[in-house]
Amino acid sequence: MKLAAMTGGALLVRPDFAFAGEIDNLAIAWTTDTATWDPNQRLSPDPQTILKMVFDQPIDQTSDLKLTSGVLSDWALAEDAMSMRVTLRDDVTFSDGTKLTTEDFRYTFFERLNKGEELDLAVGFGTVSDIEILSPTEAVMHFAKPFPIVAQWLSFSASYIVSKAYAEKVGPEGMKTSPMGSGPYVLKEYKRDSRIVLVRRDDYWGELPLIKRITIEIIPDPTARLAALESGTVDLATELSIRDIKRLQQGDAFNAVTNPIARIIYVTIRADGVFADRNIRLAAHHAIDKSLLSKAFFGGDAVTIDQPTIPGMPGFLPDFHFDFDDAKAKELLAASGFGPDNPVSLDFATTNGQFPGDYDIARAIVTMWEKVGIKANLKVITESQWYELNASAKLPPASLFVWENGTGDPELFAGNMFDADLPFATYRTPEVTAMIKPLLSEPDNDKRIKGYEAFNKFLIEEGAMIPLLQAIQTIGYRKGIELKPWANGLIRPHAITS
Amino acid sequence: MIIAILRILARRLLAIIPVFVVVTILVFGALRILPVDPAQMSLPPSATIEQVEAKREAMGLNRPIWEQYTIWAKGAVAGDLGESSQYRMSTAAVVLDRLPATIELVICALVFAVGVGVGGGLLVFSARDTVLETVGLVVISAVMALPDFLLALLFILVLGVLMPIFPVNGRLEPGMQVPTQTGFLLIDALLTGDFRAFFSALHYIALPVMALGLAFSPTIMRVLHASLVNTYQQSYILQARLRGLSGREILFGQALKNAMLPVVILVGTQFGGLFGGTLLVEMIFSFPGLGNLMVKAMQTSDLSVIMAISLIYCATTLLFNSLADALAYLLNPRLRNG
Amino acid sequence: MMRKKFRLPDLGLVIGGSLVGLVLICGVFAPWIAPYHPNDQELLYILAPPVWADGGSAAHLFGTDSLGRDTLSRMIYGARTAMTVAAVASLGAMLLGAFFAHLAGYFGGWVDWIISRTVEVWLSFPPVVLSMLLITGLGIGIDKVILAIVLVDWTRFCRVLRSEVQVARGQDYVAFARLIGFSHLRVIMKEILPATLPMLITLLSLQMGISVVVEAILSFVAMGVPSDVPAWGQMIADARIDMYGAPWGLALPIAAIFVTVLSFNLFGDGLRRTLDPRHAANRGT
Amino acid sequence: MNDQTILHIKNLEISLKTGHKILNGVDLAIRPGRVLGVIGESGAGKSMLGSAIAATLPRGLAISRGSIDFDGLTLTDMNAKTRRDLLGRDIGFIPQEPMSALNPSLTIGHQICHHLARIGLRTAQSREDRAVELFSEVGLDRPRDLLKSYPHQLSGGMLQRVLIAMAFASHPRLVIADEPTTALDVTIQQKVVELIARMRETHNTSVLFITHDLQLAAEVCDDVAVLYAGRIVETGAARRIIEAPMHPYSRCLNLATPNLSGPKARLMILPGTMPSPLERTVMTGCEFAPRCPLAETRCHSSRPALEEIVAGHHSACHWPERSGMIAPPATSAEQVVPTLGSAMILQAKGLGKAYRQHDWLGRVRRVEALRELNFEVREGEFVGIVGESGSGKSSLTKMIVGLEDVTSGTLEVVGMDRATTPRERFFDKVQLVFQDPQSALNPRRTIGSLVTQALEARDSQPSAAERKDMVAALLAKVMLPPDVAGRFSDQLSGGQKQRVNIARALCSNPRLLIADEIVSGLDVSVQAQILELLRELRNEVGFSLLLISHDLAVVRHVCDRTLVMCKGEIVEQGPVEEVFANPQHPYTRQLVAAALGPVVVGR
Repeated sequence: MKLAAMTGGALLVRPDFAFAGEIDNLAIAWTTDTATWDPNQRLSPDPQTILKMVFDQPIDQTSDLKLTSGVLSDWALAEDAMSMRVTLRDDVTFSDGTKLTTEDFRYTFFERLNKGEELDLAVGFGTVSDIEILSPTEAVMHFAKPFPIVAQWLSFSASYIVSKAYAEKVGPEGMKTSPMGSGPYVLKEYKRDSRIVLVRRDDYWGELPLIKRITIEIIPDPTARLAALESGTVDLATELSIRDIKRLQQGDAFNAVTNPIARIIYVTIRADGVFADRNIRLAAHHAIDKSLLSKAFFGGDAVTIDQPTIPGMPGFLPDFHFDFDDAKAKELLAASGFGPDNPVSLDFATTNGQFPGDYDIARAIVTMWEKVGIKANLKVITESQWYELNASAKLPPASLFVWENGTGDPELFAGNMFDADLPFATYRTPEVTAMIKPLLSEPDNDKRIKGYEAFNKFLIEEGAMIPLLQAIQTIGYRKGIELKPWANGLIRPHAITS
Repeated sequence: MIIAILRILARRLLAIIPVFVVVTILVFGALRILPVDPAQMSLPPSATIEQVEAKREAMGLNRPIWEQYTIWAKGAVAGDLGESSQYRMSTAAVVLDRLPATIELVICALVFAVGVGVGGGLLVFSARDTVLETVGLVVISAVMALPDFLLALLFILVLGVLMPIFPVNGRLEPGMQVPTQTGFLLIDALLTGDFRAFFSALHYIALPVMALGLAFSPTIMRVLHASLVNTYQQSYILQARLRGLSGREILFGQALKNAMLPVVILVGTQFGGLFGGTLLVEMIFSFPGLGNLMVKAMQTSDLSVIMAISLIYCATTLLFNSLADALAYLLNPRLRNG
Repeated sequence: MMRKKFRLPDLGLVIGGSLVGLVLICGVFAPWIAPYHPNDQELLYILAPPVWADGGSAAHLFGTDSLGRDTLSRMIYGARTAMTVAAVASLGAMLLGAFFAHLAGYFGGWVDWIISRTVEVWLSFPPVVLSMLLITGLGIGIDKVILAIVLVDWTRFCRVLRSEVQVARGQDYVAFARLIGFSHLRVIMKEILPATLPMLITLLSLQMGISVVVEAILSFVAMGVPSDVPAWGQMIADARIDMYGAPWGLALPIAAIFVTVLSFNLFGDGLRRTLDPRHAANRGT
Repeated sequence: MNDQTILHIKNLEISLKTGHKILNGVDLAIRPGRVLGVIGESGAGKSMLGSAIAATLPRGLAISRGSIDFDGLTLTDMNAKTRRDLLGRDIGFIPQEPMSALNPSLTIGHQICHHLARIGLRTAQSREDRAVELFSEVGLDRPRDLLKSYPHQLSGGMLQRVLIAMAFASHPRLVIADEPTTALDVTIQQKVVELIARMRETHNTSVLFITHDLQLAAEVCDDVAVLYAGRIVETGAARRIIEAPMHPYSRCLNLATPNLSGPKARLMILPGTMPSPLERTVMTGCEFAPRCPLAETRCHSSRPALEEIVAGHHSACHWPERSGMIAPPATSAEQVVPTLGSAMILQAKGLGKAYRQHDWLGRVRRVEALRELNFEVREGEFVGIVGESGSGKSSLTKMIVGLEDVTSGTLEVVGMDRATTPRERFFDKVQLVFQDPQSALNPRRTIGSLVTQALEARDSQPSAAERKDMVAALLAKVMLPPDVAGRFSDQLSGGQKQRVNIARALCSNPRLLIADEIVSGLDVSVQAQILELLRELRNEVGFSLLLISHDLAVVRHVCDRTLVMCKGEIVEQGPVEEVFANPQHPYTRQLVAAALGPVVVGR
């Protein structure tokens, strides 16, 4: 309870103006559609902002990704991390008026997955062996193996509580098309890939956001989003090109922020093939001038990183660095008998348009590598193809990739990146597995974090991956509204005030 | 006569069916060769090997290809085109949702193209044997060197960026909404009597239509001009002149109907090009139609959607060809009772 | 029609031809002409304006792109790609199309039926869609693009030439050739081919223009040549994102394509006029 | 001719932009209700008259001198509008090719009613009635149905009737008929001519009748003007000009035309061709002099003026009276008909041919082109096949040369069964001379390679030299100068092309030669050249000839026997003289009657 109150306070900027500053309608220019309205179905980050308006998460996050109470007023993980006792608020109702109870909690995090529905939620909660209901507000989650970061998962993508009764009424297909949640907004109008209109529930259990009505315009094209903002058809636009942001910042008609988020851009490495040779792996890392990339493509706003996590997050080593040093890179290659004149050649996969600047970055890297003697031939693939290739072990030795971790927890960084059982792992060695497995089931949080610090260090020194930049979210919005950016890249109605 | 036309049409449509079946087989085969695994695609990335196997079994991917085809065909006939792996929902729904936009676009473009084409053709022809004709023909061949996708980009650059007169993205001004009835925005807007929306829709569709239409019209101009030149060498034109008919009486009363025949046939055969053009133009103007969906589907290798859309493209093309044929019969009595 | 023959007799041919030649030279001698290597990046000097715009420098006459690569050099090398594709693909399409056209047009009957139906099936695909489908199947690369174009556009030749062949076949001199015992092959080669050749050459020239466009389209949607091969379509695609800030990046490659296609068309029409006055006016592309 | 005239052309001169004259100092006058015939071969400029009157001269041509008066008005200085208003009202036109003279995509009714509306019939009803009236007047049955039908559904004859009806619809003062019958079958021609005559009676219209056919002119016209190389060389009453011409050209034309009755004389051959406008400009003397059998030095130096020789009979010749002395070339000794070998070159027994037609609905229809043909051609015999379009002549030839298969009966060619014997055995023995040299001669081959093309098919290729000699020999045979060997076919005149066409067929000196309408569409003088050539060849190189023609006179002139074909059957056959002298079958009678047209009227 206390926690909740605190968070409430944190959220509520200038309480005395709260009602004076109500906003009747806020139009947001957004990049992509939710694709599906079944909140448990997709882990992909983009839809989360929208889903989060309609559904509630058991555990919430503060703007700097600290856990805070959501539907769960309290939670306690067992020593062995094999179970967790949760307490639900008793005042949470779905928009159809029915109460949200542990039944729904169990249905979401156990029964749905148990039924074998195709849900990304399974990635995290596949290990839930049962949820034991003690009372409408009390339940105990049981896990097949230790699940130390269940709390983080409960605050992460796709972890939204759905109504059991409703779900069973409409069935899986219905869930995809017509959402019904306990969130602060209900879906009023929906035109696929075009517009989403949400209206505020005034019977919402929690703190009421100031925006009565939210219109989300799906505009995939960044220039079009900018145009929409400048023409005043929307109040807020995300993912504008960095150059446009700079322009907006110079002019005084709009606010524009670049918000470093819990998303990292890195190059995946495969432990086999050309990269079986540690020298080459490290050379590839040394050869890349990250700050130049940041300057060229993010106006220098993107923080360069040398480890698979971001500053301020658990597991981050403030004084561990890996330098750009092409001389060193050349040495290493020479040691393995390569050089600019007889380069080692490899395939390098990248997406094009998956995230801002990806294709440019990839091509820049190719040239940087070329200088030291790594001949990379660039292959453009799509995200889905990436999984496809990786699953069938056909992924090129290196690939430019982006990693989203709404929780900031190291397990959802290095942990999942290198867990050989997950489809994300590209660098698979017994050594890595040996280090990671215990961490995944380490109940003691401090030991866990320490472990990850060591692991991160090891990964970089081994050249198991090449971290590049912490991604930045760009937001432009009209004067007259205030916005508090969230480190997980979500746009939160609560965070927008007039 | 009407009966005759209908007979032709019916006949041509029947003739289409086998062609179309062959097309479906080809596309199906082609897509199966692609290096993507539909089963894998239709599952969340977290799916384990077993799950994928199971899915593959369920989708009948382990059966021989012709069995797979028959499975698909059966479904297709029943209106089930499989499930889109990017939307995780019925392909038919996804595609049909987008179809009207494209149809609207292509129809407008066709009208525009024919209008400009015929008008221009007549203009150039009526200036025959003057320097203007030469100028006209030069201009025509210049425009012919601008395929639709270049025109689209050019329009964006000139009318969207340098002097922003037209919007270059989407179908309707953000913030505006029109209740969907037919799915054809312009029609819906009129039906609801919302003229602001109607004009906004026009405003938004203008550039794509112009890009598509203008790319097609010079060909029409040329053919019309050429066929007029030929027609005017026919002796019945001279005869009409000898009967004392005036210039415009001859042009519109005698020549045009005959001269239009090649144009009709051209439009019929070239329609495919125009329709295919929508794919790029939609992509460039991020116009929410089939083309965009197709590109997206190709990027995410969403096979069932690719299949469905390419079939729609083919079907429409074939349909228009036979429509053109029918029209040709209508215009040319010699064919009609041959 | 008579007048057509006099209409700037071969200005088209001359202008078109010389422009084509120019582009061709750019393509062939790219390494010597281009001031920079097309893939050299200056990440700190990106989106530089061309020399005539303010802020432009003579170092990069046409400015640089979003990776700081020299636009002029990329355009010159782009010509190389375009021309290779245009030449090889068009030739391939022509050979394939002409072959079937002559079979169908000359022998008629079931041969004609089969070929015509095949063409019909082919034509039911909008060309763009078909080529994209093919590329999705074949994967990217210059050779793939060429193959795709050949497989898509042979019908263009087949359709037009078939009727040409039929016309020639209707001529009495062909009948005569048979009467004095020419073999079919001989009749086709010695009597019919000469008659269809003008149309063939004309179509070839026009097809080259088309091929350039198709190549541009494919590279534009990143289904064309690999990223380290400079191509106009690719330049357009790259420049699109920054078109508000750097419109010239978009305008220049468009201009390049336009000029090339135009010159091929002029050249083709010129050929059509000179080689075969009969067709002076008829027929669009 | 100062008494009132409908049309008075005064000293008309039409010239190209370049200044070359197409028509030169033409004076013509038509009095009301009279028919004036203008006779001339192609290139004489006769069609220019019509165009000049209607102001529809082809581009690049213009009236450079003289004037045209119509009914007291001077057309040449009227403005376009008023002049156009005369057309179709006061001046009617009857075109050369009825098949293409009506808009294919509009119904007959629409077109005639539109015309009637223009000449002032207000109501739709009145128009329709008038149309029907007119149709019945020109002898079209079921006129009401005709209104709904399209041109392609009517025969040439019917269309010509429709056009005549339209021409006379407004009771015009003048009708200009430009070769109104050339495109029609013999029997139809006759009817059409009669129709025009009748219409002109009833409407009391003057007619300007343009034709290349002397006898036809004689039949239709009151007066005749003979046009040569853009000048009028003789005018006068039709009869006189046919019977007692005062100008050598008229005389020669007459002698060059084969006829159906009277002695089978050799045809007059005019050497060379009519001078082109280009050549004329440099000529100081009489344009006809180079070809004139009477020409003397004076003729080449000074041009004779058109002077009245006898009342109403003008001639432009220095020695008009001598014209009568020009005699047909002596029927020389070797004219004796060569003895026929006994061997059968061609033998058809119950021969038949059927096509399977697919209409646009894909329905298969079986069409019998030929039925039960029985005939034979002996060695060295010249046999003619006469019949109108659609009689199956061409299918027969195609079968004989093997371009079509026999579907029933037997056909023996040079003693081998066409159906069973492999094609190559016939290659050298049977040859075909095609109707249209334009299409028969590959425009991309030189004449030399054309005439010896047959050699290329042989296994043993002759040396270049041999071939060259061969070319020379063949060209000599058909009386072509050797220097044409290097040229291309479109550089030759129609007559020359036809010679090449023949030479080519002779290359492999065949036993059987088939000539398919080889003189149709050629000018009289050229026709004469070709026909005489054939007869010459007959004496030099022995071969049998199968001559297909719609022109009985031609057949009579060249052949020994003739077959008469009608609708795919042979209705009559026998020696030419017998068949044409007293035809048995009604159809043959019809043909003969039609061909004898002029005589019939003359009586």
